[in-house]
Amino acid sequence: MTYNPLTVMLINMTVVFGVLISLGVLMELTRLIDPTKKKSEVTPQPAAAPAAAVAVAAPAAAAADETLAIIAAAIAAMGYSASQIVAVRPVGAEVWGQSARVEVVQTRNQMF
Amino acid sequence: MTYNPLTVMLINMTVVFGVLISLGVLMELTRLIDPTKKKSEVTPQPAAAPAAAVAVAAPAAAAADETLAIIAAAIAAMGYSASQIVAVRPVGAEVWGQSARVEVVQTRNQMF
Amino acid sequence: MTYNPLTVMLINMTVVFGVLISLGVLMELTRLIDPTKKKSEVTPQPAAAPAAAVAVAAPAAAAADETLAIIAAAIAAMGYSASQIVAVRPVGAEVWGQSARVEVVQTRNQMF
Amino acid sequence: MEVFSAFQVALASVWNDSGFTAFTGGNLIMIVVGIILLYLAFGKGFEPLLLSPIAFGCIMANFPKTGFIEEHGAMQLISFGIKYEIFPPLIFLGVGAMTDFGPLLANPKTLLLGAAAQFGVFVSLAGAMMLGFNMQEAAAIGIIGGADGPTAIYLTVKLAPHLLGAIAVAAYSYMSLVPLIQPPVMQMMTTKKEREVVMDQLRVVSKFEKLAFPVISTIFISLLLPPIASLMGMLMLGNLFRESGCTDRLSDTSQNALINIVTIFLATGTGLTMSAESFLNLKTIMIICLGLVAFIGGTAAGVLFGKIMYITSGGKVNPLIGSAGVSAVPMAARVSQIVGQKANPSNFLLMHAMGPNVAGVIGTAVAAGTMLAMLKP
Amino acid sequence: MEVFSAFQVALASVWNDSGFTAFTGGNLIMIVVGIILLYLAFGKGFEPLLLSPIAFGCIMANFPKTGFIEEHGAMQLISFGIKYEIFPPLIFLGVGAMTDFGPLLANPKTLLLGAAAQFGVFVSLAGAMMLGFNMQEAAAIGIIGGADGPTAIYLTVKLAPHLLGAIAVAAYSYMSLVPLIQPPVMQMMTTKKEREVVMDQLRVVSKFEKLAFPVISTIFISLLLPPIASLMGMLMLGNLFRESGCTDRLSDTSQNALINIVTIFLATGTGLTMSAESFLNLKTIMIICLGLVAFIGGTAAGVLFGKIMYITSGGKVNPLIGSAGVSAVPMAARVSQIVGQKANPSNFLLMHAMGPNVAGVIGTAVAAGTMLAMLKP
Amino acid sequence: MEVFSAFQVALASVWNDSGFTAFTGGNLIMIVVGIILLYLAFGKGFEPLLLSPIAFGCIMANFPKTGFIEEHGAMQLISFGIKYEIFPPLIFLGVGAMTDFGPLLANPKTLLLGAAAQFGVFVSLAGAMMLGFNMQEAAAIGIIGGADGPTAIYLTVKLAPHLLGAIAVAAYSYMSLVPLIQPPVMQMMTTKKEREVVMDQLRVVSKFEKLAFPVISTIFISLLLPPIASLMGMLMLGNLFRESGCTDRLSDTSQNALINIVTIFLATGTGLTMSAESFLNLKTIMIICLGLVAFIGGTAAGVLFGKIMYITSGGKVNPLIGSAGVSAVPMAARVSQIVGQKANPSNFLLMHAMGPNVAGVIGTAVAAGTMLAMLKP
Ligand code: NA
Ligand code: NA
Ligand code: NA
Repeated sequence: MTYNPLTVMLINMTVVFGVLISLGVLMELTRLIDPTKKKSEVTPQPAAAPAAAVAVAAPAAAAADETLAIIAAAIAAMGYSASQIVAVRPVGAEVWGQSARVEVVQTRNQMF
Repeated sequence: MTYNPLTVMLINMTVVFGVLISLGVLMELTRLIDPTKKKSEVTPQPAAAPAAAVAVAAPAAAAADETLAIIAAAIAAMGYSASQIVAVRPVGAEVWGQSARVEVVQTRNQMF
Repeated sequence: MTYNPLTVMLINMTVVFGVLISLGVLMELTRLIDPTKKKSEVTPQPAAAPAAAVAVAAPAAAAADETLAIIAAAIAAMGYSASQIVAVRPVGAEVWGQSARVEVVQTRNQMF
Repeated sequence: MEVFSAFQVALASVWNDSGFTAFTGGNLIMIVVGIILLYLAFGKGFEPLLLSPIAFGCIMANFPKTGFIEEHGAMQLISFGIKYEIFPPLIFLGVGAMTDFGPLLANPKTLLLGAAAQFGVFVSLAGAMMLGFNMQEAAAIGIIGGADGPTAIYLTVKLAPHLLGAIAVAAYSYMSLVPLIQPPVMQMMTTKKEREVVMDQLRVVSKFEKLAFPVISTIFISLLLPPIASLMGMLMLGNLFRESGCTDRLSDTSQNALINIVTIFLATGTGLTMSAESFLNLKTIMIICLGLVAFIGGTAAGVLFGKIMYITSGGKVNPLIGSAGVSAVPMAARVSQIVGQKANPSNFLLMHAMGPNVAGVIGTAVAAGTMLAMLKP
Repeated sequence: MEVFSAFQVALASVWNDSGFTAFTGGNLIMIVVGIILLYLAFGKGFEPLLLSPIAFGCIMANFPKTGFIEEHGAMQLISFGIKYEIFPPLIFLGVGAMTDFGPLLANPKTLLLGAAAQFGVFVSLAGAMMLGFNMQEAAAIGIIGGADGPTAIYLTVKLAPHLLGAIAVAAYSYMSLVPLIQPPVMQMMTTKKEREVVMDQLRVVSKFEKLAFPVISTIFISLLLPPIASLMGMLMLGNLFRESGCTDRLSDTSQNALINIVTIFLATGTGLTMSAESFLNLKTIMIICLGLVAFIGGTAAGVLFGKIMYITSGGKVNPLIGSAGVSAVPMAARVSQIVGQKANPSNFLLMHAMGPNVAGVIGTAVAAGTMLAMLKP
Repeated sequence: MEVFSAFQVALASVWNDSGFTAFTGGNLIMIVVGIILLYLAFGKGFEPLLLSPIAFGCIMANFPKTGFIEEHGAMQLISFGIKYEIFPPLIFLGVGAMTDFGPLLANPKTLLLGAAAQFGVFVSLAGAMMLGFNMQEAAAIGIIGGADGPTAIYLTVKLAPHLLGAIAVAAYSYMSLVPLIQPPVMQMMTTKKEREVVMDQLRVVSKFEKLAFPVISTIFISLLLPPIASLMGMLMLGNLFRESGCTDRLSDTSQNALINIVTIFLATGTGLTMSAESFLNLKTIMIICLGLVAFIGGTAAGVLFGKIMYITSGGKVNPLIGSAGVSAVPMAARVSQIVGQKANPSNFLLMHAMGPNVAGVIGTAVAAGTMLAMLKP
């Protein structure tokens, strides 16, 4: 089928704007019904500083900041600058006791 | 083909027990003919303590224990607890001389 | 089709030597037209010593030698010998500013 | 004017070709089911690695007019992988590379517990036949009680592919519910004295034994039950990679990159079979219920056999390790550990429970092979 | 003597079967094109991950008598993966696992910028039709302006597979040229005052929002536009793996091993379509030019819409983030950051620009879906 | 009663369908062969990465009634990958990413040593023809002397697929025996004075040369010998990923996840071709013997050519590096190093030997291409 380019543009831009605006509405609705909402409204995100940008991307990492700083310092002491660290990934807290954990270290620890 | 559920259960449980008991017998035979046997009988494995559980899972690591402790201590000094270490993997001892080793570090080191 | 084994050998050894000699000629031509030539002729590579062999395999790593030594020393201090280090890979220098870098660490950093 | 009318025509055609015009109530319900499964996976931690792609596949399967199955593309390829049973043996390759058979080799008697726990499979098989499922369907439903995802999917695709979605969801859900389902059964069936038994230290297992076992068991089981030769072979090949000490790079890849890629495809593809027609019926509810029966039955049979071993061993075997025979590695073994430690804080059953735990994997595969030998069309 | 004559005959037959006897001037030019593309990839840093295998595939496609397409083998398998569109959804799985929709969720208004920047697609589509391309070809050419490799390849294979090489090369080349193409347009269309605007901090986005968004958007968009259901589904499944917090191993594999393997195959396979016959013609030059028009048009439309938002928001929105709406994630967002920081050194637009940036990915997929719904044969 | 008789019937049917009822003496012998190969792989360190899955595949191939080849499934898919030659080029992609051509570029004369060592290929080819093998079979047997697994498998599948098992086993076994086979030949053919030669330092190779070489050699060799274009192309594409400095993630994946996955499939699939019928015959014994002849011949020819270069260079070339021309990268180069250091403890030949070593990979591929051009049906 062949259309007039203008028609194609009109239809497409209509659909694209329509879909993306609808997505925006759905986002706002999601936010409204968010059962975990109250907590996240407390601290606005400081996006004006680079250090804060990290926080934007990984709010969950907030608690681990101090640890990270220590590790970064340790690595820096070895001759690398902090910007060369790609990732430091702590293992998630385990709900299982110490006895379980020692085993997890050595053998299968996930069901498939 | 359709069977009586009871028949299916009887046959299956018979086969399952039969196979697993046979496997047990084969295990015992394996142990009997094990040419490396004497060595492994000397030290029974202490499974009653968590630290020992590690040893159960990785008897080969026994010799490396001290090294591991040192590494764990070093990492702990950086702000992580020992339980957050997922794995420390030493590279196997190389039979090649130092001159070969330096090359191995940088280029292809396995035949395919 | 069937050939005399001697014929096959002659043809094949001719082709193999022909192709590999041609490759050698192409290599020399490449070297002649190499626009980056002058720089690489300055320092001949010392291949007679093991330490130098590393340099042969990774001339790019030359600048990082000191860093490597420091890291190796740090790891050695943890109970491992230098020969057990498999690889130390520095992250390439980023042309983007610090603000970009902090983001790169946490989220998508490559176009696909 | 002309532009405007063309605009209307074209916009109408986009709408007519959209999924909304063919969307059914069944699709809606299934999408809600998918969202609930996602919630269980992420919010409740039900086997998220498998249940989340299954749930997402379920949602996608209920978009009309996508042509996922009929048209060439990534989704069709994934569906072929399900239909032609490419994935379960590859998952087992990785599982083998993750599995330590040492505790089983140290105490081969625990094989019996892994056999006993298969009883649950046949309880729900019988139940399924009574509820009107045919023989093949009943076998596939029963295997939920084996608590082994890849084996369940392998058997179901061969015997009753139309039930794949329900059976996979039930299997993985109950596997993640093991810490809730098992403890009450275990408490009910054991005395405090039994639960407090501290077991002897496990002997050291030599490398020879660890290498011989995968080879011998593959040969024996594959010869006896050819239908599961690819499952057993891959499981044990992966285990050889793990134990050899000189194939670490193959072991690493088997239990990481490869199993992860295959898991994404297997689970998404399983979800893609969950169309409204095949899932939304009474059978699904029955399957969910029968799966629970199977888990409880298997746990009970395992513990019961543990009690027998407690008696015959003169009180040296803690019956709590019997429940680990249902597999669900390593969760069921951890449950034995936890329940045992609650009765006696200095009790470390984990390694002892790993024996029946991995024996259960083999036991379920053997049960699947036997049923395939009997029932394969 | 006999040996010597047989030697001559056999050597002649090796020569006759060689590619040299069928080598055309077109092959030579294409090999030079491949070498130039390699130079751009490695020497100039033009998207080396994609352009280098495309370039190498282009070189290989112009060796005569290799039988890459006709004979069984790895190359044929890769070509099937292109022809049957296996690869783009799998790339999107990894892209989803790499994408943080947080900045978009924090400021949903930036969705509009991602929509506006699709304007470039239709500018070049119109241009292509005026230059004599048919409707399907024009749509595929237009999508270059979407600055999304996998979407462009997906659409082109469906609508105009003979143009795949030219369109892929144009798309990835201009994506890597974003730091050169965009800044002049951005400077020209904005005042210094506008460029200096420092935007408000982004609000924190809850995990619930981050998990709900991929599910909701997949459902909505896939229902409306079934032709792109596999692209959107995989993108959002990857994003769920990323955000769930309990599927890290699937996220890791999606964004590393899997996307790398698929990228090698996709890009090499795309290069393998670049035979002299299909690439060396006036159309290719037109496509290259139209691609540039598309990028400039998209950038301009994005900035223009940014200016509208600057006004309607009372000067709170920096129009520079509009250019990021063309996607080319994350490069275009970095360009917004750089240009903004040049006007005001304390200006950090990066996170604000990530919103329209990722919205552009969705916008382009929607545009592709709409064109497929309208034009699919 | 009825239950009991049904029980007997069903149990008998399980037994009748088992592999035991069709098990032959040939199967038994092959399983023992597989176990011996496993012992060589794990106990003696014979190329465990390849020989262990080959051995396990060999064991599995001799289970009756598994339907691995006839029925859909993972095993059939792996067998297709062997039959359609999907795997060798992908292995070469990873090998290229692991290979440093620098030492060869620094001293292109060592290309001659890589050419000379191919002589062994034709010694055993001639021997095979005398022993009654046909032309195609003889070529496949000869290529064992190339000491390059993927090339040997590629050629054998094209010319004599029924010999695949024996040839692959011989190739990988002798490759791992290089440290035993080569030193006596090297000692016998050289004087102490020759072995003591310390070679000059290698010059620095520029990045331009390292990037130009893979492109130029691919173009030249693929044009001359189209049958090996996919091998050379993939080898050199992998090498470009390695050397570019900006495609590390593709290089990493090529030489880790991808090559490991493909190695598992290639080696297991090669083992699966080792049925009793195709392996248990006199031909296999002949192949094993001819392979040893090929290795010794290649080593001798390489050292002999090294001696020629020793003379023509006025004593500057140590002839020991000639033996590395058989490839078996990097083992043969290490052997040159070891033997050289034994004669003169301050002698470091390793990097000098890497030149002929990697040249041997190209030389074997060229020999394979020539034979394919001459002999392909
Ligand atoms: Na089980
Ligand atoms: Na876009
Ligand atoms: Na070779």
